[in-house]
Amino acid sequence: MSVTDVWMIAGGGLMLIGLTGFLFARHLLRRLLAFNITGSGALLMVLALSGNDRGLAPALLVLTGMLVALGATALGLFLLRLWQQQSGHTDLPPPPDPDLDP
Amino acid sequence: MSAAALLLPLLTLALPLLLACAWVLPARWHPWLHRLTALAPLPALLLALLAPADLSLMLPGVLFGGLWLLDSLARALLVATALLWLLAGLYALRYPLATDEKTPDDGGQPGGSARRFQVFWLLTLAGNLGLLVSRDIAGFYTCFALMTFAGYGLVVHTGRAAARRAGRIYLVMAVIGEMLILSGLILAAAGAGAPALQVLPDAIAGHRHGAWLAALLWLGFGVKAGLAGLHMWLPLAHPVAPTPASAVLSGAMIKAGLLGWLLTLPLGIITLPWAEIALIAALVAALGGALIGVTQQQAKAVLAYSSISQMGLITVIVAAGLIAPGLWPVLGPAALLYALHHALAKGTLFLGVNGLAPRWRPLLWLPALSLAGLPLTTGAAAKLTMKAGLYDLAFPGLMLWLSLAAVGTTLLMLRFMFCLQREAGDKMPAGLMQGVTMVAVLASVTGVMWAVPGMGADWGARWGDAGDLFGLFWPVVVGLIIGGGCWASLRSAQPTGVVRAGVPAGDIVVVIERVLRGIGRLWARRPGKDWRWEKVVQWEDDHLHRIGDVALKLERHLQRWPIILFILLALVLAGLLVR
Amino acid sequence: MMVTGLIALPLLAALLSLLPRQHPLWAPMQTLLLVALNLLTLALWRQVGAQGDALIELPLGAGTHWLLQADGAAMTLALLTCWVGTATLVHSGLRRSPGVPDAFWPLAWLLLAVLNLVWLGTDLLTLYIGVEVLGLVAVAMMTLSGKPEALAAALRYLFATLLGSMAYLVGAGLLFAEYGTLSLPALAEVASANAATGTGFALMLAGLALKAAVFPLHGWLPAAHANALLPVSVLHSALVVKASVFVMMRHWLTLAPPFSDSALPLVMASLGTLAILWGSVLALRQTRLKLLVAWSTVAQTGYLLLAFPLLLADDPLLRQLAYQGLIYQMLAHGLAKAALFMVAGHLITATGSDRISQLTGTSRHLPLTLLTLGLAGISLMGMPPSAGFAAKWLMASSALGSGAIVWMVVLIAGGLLSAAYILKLLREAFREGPERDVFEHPPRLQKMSAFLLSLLTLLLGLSTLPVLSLLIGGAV
Amino acid sequence: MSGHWTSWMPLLVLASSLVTALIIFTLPENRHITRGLLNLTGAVIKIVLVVVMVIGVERGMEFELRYTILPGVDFILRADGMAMFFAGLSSVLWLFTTLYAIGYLENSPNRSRFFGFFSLCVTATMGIALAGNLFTFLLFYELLTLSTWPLVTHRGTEKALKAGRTYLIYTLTGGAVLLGGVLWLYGLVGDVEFQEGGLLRHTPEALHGQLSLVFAVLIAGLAVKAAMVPVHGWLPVAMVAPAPVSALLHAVAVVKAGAFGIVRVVYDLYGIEFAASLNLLMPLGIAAAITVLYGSLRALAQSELKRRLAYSTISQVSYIALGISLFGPVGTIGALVHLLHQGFMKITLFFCAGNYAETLGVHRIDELDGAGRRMPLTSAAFTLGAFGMIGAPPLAGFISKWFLGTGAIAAHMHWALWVLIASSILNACYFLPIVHRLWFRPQRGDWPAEQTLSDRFETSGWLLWPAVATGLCIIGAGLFAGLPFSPLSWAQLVASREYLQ
Repeated sequence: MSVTDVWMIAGGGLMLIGLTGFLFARHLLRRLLAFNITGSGALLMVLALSGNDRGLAPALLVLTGMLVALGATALGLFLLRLWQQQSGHTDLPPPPDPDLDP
Repeated sequence: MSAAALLLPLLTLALPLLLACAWVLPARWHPWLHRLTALAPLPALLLALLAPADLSLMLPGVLFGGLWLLDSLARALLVATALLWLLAGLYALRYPLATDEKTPDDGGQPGGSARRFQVFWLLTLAGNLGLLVSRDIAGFYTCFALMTFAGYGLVVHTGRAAARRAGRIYLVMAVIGEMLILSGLILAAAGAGAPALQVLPDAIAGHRHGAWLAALLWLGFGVKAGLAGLHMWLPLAHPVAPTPASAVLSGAMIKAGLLGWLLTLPLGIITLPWAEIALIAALVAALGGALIGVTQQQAKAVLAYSSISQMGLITVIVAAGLIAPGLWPVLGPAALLYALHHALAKGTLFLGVNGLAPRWRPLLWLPALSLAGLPLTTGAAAKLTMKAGLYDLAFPGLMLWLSLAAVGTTLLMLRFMFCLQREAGDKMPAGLMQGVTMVAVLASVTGVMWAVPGMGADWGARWGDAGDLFGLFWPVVVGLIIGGGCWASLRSAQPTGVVRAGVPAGDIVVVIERVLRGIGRLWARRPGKDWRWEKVVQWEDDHLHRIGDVALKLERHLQRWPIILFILLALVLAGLLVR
Repeated sequence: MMVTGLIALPLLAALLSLLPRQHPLWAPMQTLLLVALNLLTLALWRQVGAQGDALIELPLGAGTHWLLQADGAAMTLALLTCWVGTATLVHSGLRRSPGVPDAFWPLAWLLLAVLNLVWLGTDLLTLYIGVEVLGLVAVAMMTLSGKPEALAAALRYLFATLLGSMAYLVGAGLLFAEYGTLSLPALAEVASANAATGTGFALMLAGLALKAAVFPLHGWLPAAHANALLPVSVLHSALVVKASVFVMMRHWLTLAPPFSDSALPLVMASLGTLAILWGSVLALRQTRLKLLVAWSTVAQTGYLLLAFPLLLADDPLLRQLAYQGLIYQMLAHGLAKAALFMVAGHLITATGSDRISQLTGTSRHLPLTLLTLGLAGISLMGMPPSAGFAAKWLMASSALGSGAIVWMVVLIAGGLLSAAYILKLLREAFREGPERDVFEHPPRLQKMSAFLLSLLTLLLGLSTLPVLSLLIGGAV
Repeated sequence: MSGHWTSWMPLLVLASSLVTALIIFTLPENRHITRGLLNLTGAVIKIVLVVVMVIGVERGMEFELRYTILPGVDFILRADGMAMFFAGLSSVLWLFTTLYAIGYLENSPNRSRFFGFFSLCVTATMGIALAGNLFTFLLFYELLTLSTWPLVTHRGTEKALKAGRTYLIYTLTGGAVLLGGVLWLYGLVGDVEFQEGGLLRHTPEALHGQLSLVFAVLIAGLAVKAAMVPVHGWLPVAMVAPAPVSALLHAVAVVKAGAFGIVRVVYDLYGIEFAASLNLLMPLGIAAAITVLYGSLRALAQSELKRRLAYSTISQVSYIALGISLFGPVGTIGALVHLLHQGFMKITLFFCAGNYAETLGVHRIDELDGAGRRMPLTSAAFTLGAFGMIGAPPLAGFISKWFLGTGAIAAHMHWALWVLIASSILNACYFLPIVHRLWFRPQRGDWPAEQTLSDRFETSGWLLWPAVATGLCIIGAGLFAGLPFSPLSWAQLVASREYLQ
């Protein structure tokens, strides 16, 4: 099993863990963390897939991926705290019922 | 196209219509308008009498190309019709028309105002005179329809329940008649090129369904001419209409049907297969009219049935013309003469119903017996020419039937005088009405001579052989004997008379009404009563609501599991593409 | 050079908008920037029309390079972005307006810049950046209204968009691994139907579908639009949702041909049909104005998906017709939806309540607003002579040409369904209820901006050639 | 677009009412005089332009405006004989309806909105008349639906809104079906223009099967507006609209648009010979006959005056479709001339119905007793209209029934004549009782909601004189049918061009 396969499996495993956490976590912070895990798993997967000496492109791709994940987490945390202050809950309420036409 | 020809449509059609519009003027003009209305037919009469040669006028702009013609046929009919309308108009001057104050007791409505009567009178006059002279299909049909629909106004004038029923039946039969005529004219005109009427007979003769077309026109005009089976409106309309109206209705308007036949049917061109049946039906009308007429209570009803019987005879002549085209040159003038004679005589009798003082009432015997065909009267002359024409028609026992019809007519006349005696009592009509009736009596006896040009010249020759005279004489005598006997027995019983039953006026229409009412009740209870086409494509709100509710329930689930749906979609797409 | 200007100018404007609102130069500066943006977009649009596509390449080493391509479709949508952006910014008032927080302007300009990036991007990296940043900016704008429901909706949208871009990233990685290039034109030549391409393409499609609120994944959209600020929901429904669909189209054109015989086109079209039916039925049942308009967006996105299978027709003319129809539908829907949302906002301010049943009597006192609603509605319904009809005509004739009668019938029947909910609004407005004459009229400038947008749909309906001439040979 | 003035004329005709519409929309509610003036000047300008174009067409001039609106599809406005025929009818009757509407809506709310959409409606009708190809026709056909909906729901009551909803369901679906047909046709043969004698006969044999199906779809789409059974449901329901609107819908705009559409498709798109060779005319004739009889039968059962007139319209409009299906110049003349005559007759009847409703508050037929005495002129006009409908000579109705009848014989479709005769009898059955009540029944108690709208006449001049004028037109069109510029001779001119010499 070559090095890329190992990284592939690691990336895939990380993504799976992240996804399951994403699905079942109710607490918003937990969901955000789960998202970070899946993100890094995906980046790992991309690097593994592209192998080496493939030029600058994969690196750039992963770099932007990381930047975006960073921005997203920051925004998420900010909103999460705002939500916690305003509604006092740490998890999202079930989506509002599309109200019935009387 | 001389200037005089322009007078044709003007005097016959336009003048009365203008006068009808004039009635919109305020009340202070009404007395003058009343007099003018009475004299409205005078110009047409003078035109018919004094016009030099045959006048004809073409106006391409009007309808499909207007065509007016004053030939000998039109001239004769115009004279009689105009004369009758003139007499009835003068008679109406004094006739008590205004009936709208009191509501009649038998559940009717108050009748129309005198003004409304005059307007309808003028419209009907315009229609009647117009159709005599107009010779293009659309023009003739226009005047015919105008006369028919305006006639309704005269029939329902009194507003009584009987009048409204008579009006309703008149209108229903008139519409059916109009539609038959329209379809006949369309079918015939489709083949013919020009819009003129005289083209029709040849078109029908040449048409492969010519017999059917002729039948349509025969029945269509037959409604107006009182054919057997289509006569029901006649005995109902005449008694209820005001006397001048019924005089004109019975005298002049019925003849329009005859004119229709003369102008459109292929008389003298081909024989029609159903002509024999028509002849038999005509005889049935002649005899049946007399039989039922005798049992009537009202004088005018008797006269109405007499009209049916007399028109039956005229129909016999026309039917004979259809059976043996060769005879038509002789039968044509006979039919015309008979029609003129009947117009004047019947008109006079109607006017005489309440136009003569008791003293002068016997004068009515003159037109009555002339109708019956007493020798030396115009009636006799008409009957002679008819019989001369019909002699060599191969129809078994035709002469016998005609004589029986003459007996019937005589009985009718007796019944009429009896009923008149009982009804009129000693009412003293206004002077003018008496004068007019006198003139009418004179005209009915002598009028025919100068009506038909060249008629007077060989008048003497008419009476030549005694055989014919006797042929005319015995039916009258037999009729008088039987009638006198019945009169005497009736007089000896109570004055009210035991014979109250009798056949209701309009005979078979009573049956038809009951049948129609039954069908109406059945129709009201038909199964698919409230099914409507509109429901087929009608969106019901609840369908949409139910779909909406289901969607809303599903939507709640969709919004709760976005992530799982996303993974599901990714897997589905991948599954599709990886294969 | 001008192409990069399309992105640089809005970025510059975003920076400048950070200045405090009270600054006297603030309003003229904004107007100047708006005018500049309009002029630049028009100039570039004419240049592309005249000389054809403008291409900019930045080599990234090892044969891959960063591509920006200004072709007909990109310019048309840049035009749409410019018009709707200008109308929204003008609508939210260049001077002091209490309803809109100061943070709106910089975010709005940033949104416009990113949108232009997405239109122009033709390689996976640019598109990834564009789509991702777009999502984040949109989430940030949604929180501006400060209502708790808006916050909850924003969070839900954040998770959705992050998940989507994650899938897109993995997809891009797979494709790069397979073909070693990121640029779409290069991929188009080498793409072949194998497992890696299939999974990569599927992941990308699914990710973008989630961001574009395509039928089963549309859960987050209604709540997001209903609770966001009016200008935010205008920009989002008119432009942001379309960006994802536009990127889907870009990928579809490059990667779908090898898979044209698979069931993919059928699935996409049926998703579109379901979106139309579902969105319309639910829009009919809404009692609140903004929700109705939001659901209408879900429905109208279905139309765009319907055109995807038509892009794979074998006759190049039919493909071009479908391509023109798709782009024109985006243009028409963008304008009409923006106008509709603005009108919805005006009606809410006028009647004081969000409920549709409160619209009684508005037709008498707000004639211009109702006329705008009518014109926008005509375009959404696809009735002649609107731009919506022209788009429907192009797509339907392409569907008819390639024998796909079912999709043609869905296109036409869809118009009827959208007519149902549009006319539900108009019907309430025409109702003569108890005398109510106190309507708080929105400022004239706002009414005019909405009216101009709906008038554009009418003008674009009457003369389609100028725009369509750019799209000749698009999908061939 | 050629710069020559003749190519701008069709646009000017449309603009004359479009501009009025836009100005009126912006007019505040209380500017009654300016609004009235604007309306009337718009209508008069339109008539003048139409007359100029009629004379121009008579001399063979070409009025055409053309530009490509979509790739491969042109927007064409052309004034040929058929177009001027319908445009003439619309513009003349529109002037009367405008006068009537000004009087009818004397002090009711929302008049700016009403007259705005009113003028939009006439723009759409003019567009339909002048359309040079099927696409332009479809464009104005849909515009007509949208501009008439606000007129139907003008009153804003629950009933009006429900009627508007039903109206839209029918007409929008019809429009969608027509769009499907047009698309299919354009898919088959591309952009085919309306050409006297029709151009589709040059298409290859293989397409004829599909062309017959396309014909069925097109006619189905048009049948909704022409109110043929079973898609006629919207017409009686739309009776809840104010009188000028129901006069407008039934006599001039919507119903005639459908019938005119069928005329265009059969004569100028397919060509009568080609349609006959594909034997498409027999089914059209049968469908029309069914509608003629069904409309008359349902009219018998109506107790409300306007609903009875609505059903009578359903049957009368299908005369036109019946006339079209009679292959032969005479049948065509009958169809075209009935297109005009039915316009005059029906608009008179609706004006009178509106007068009775407005002046006496009478809506039901049994409340009409004695109305002849109270409102003689209106009742006279109604009687003229009624007898015209029955086909009594010398009125306009007789002329068209005569030509339809002879056309039926010439086309060897005798059953069509009997359908006409039966329908005339049914017309008599449901019109004569009304006329009887007007003239021969005394007034029962006082009127439901009597208003004295004018001191000298029975009702306000605005309401009375349009009704009387159109009534006189009925006599004029009938009596003087032979004159050169009468509807009949114009129909003969147009019909003669449809048949290939």
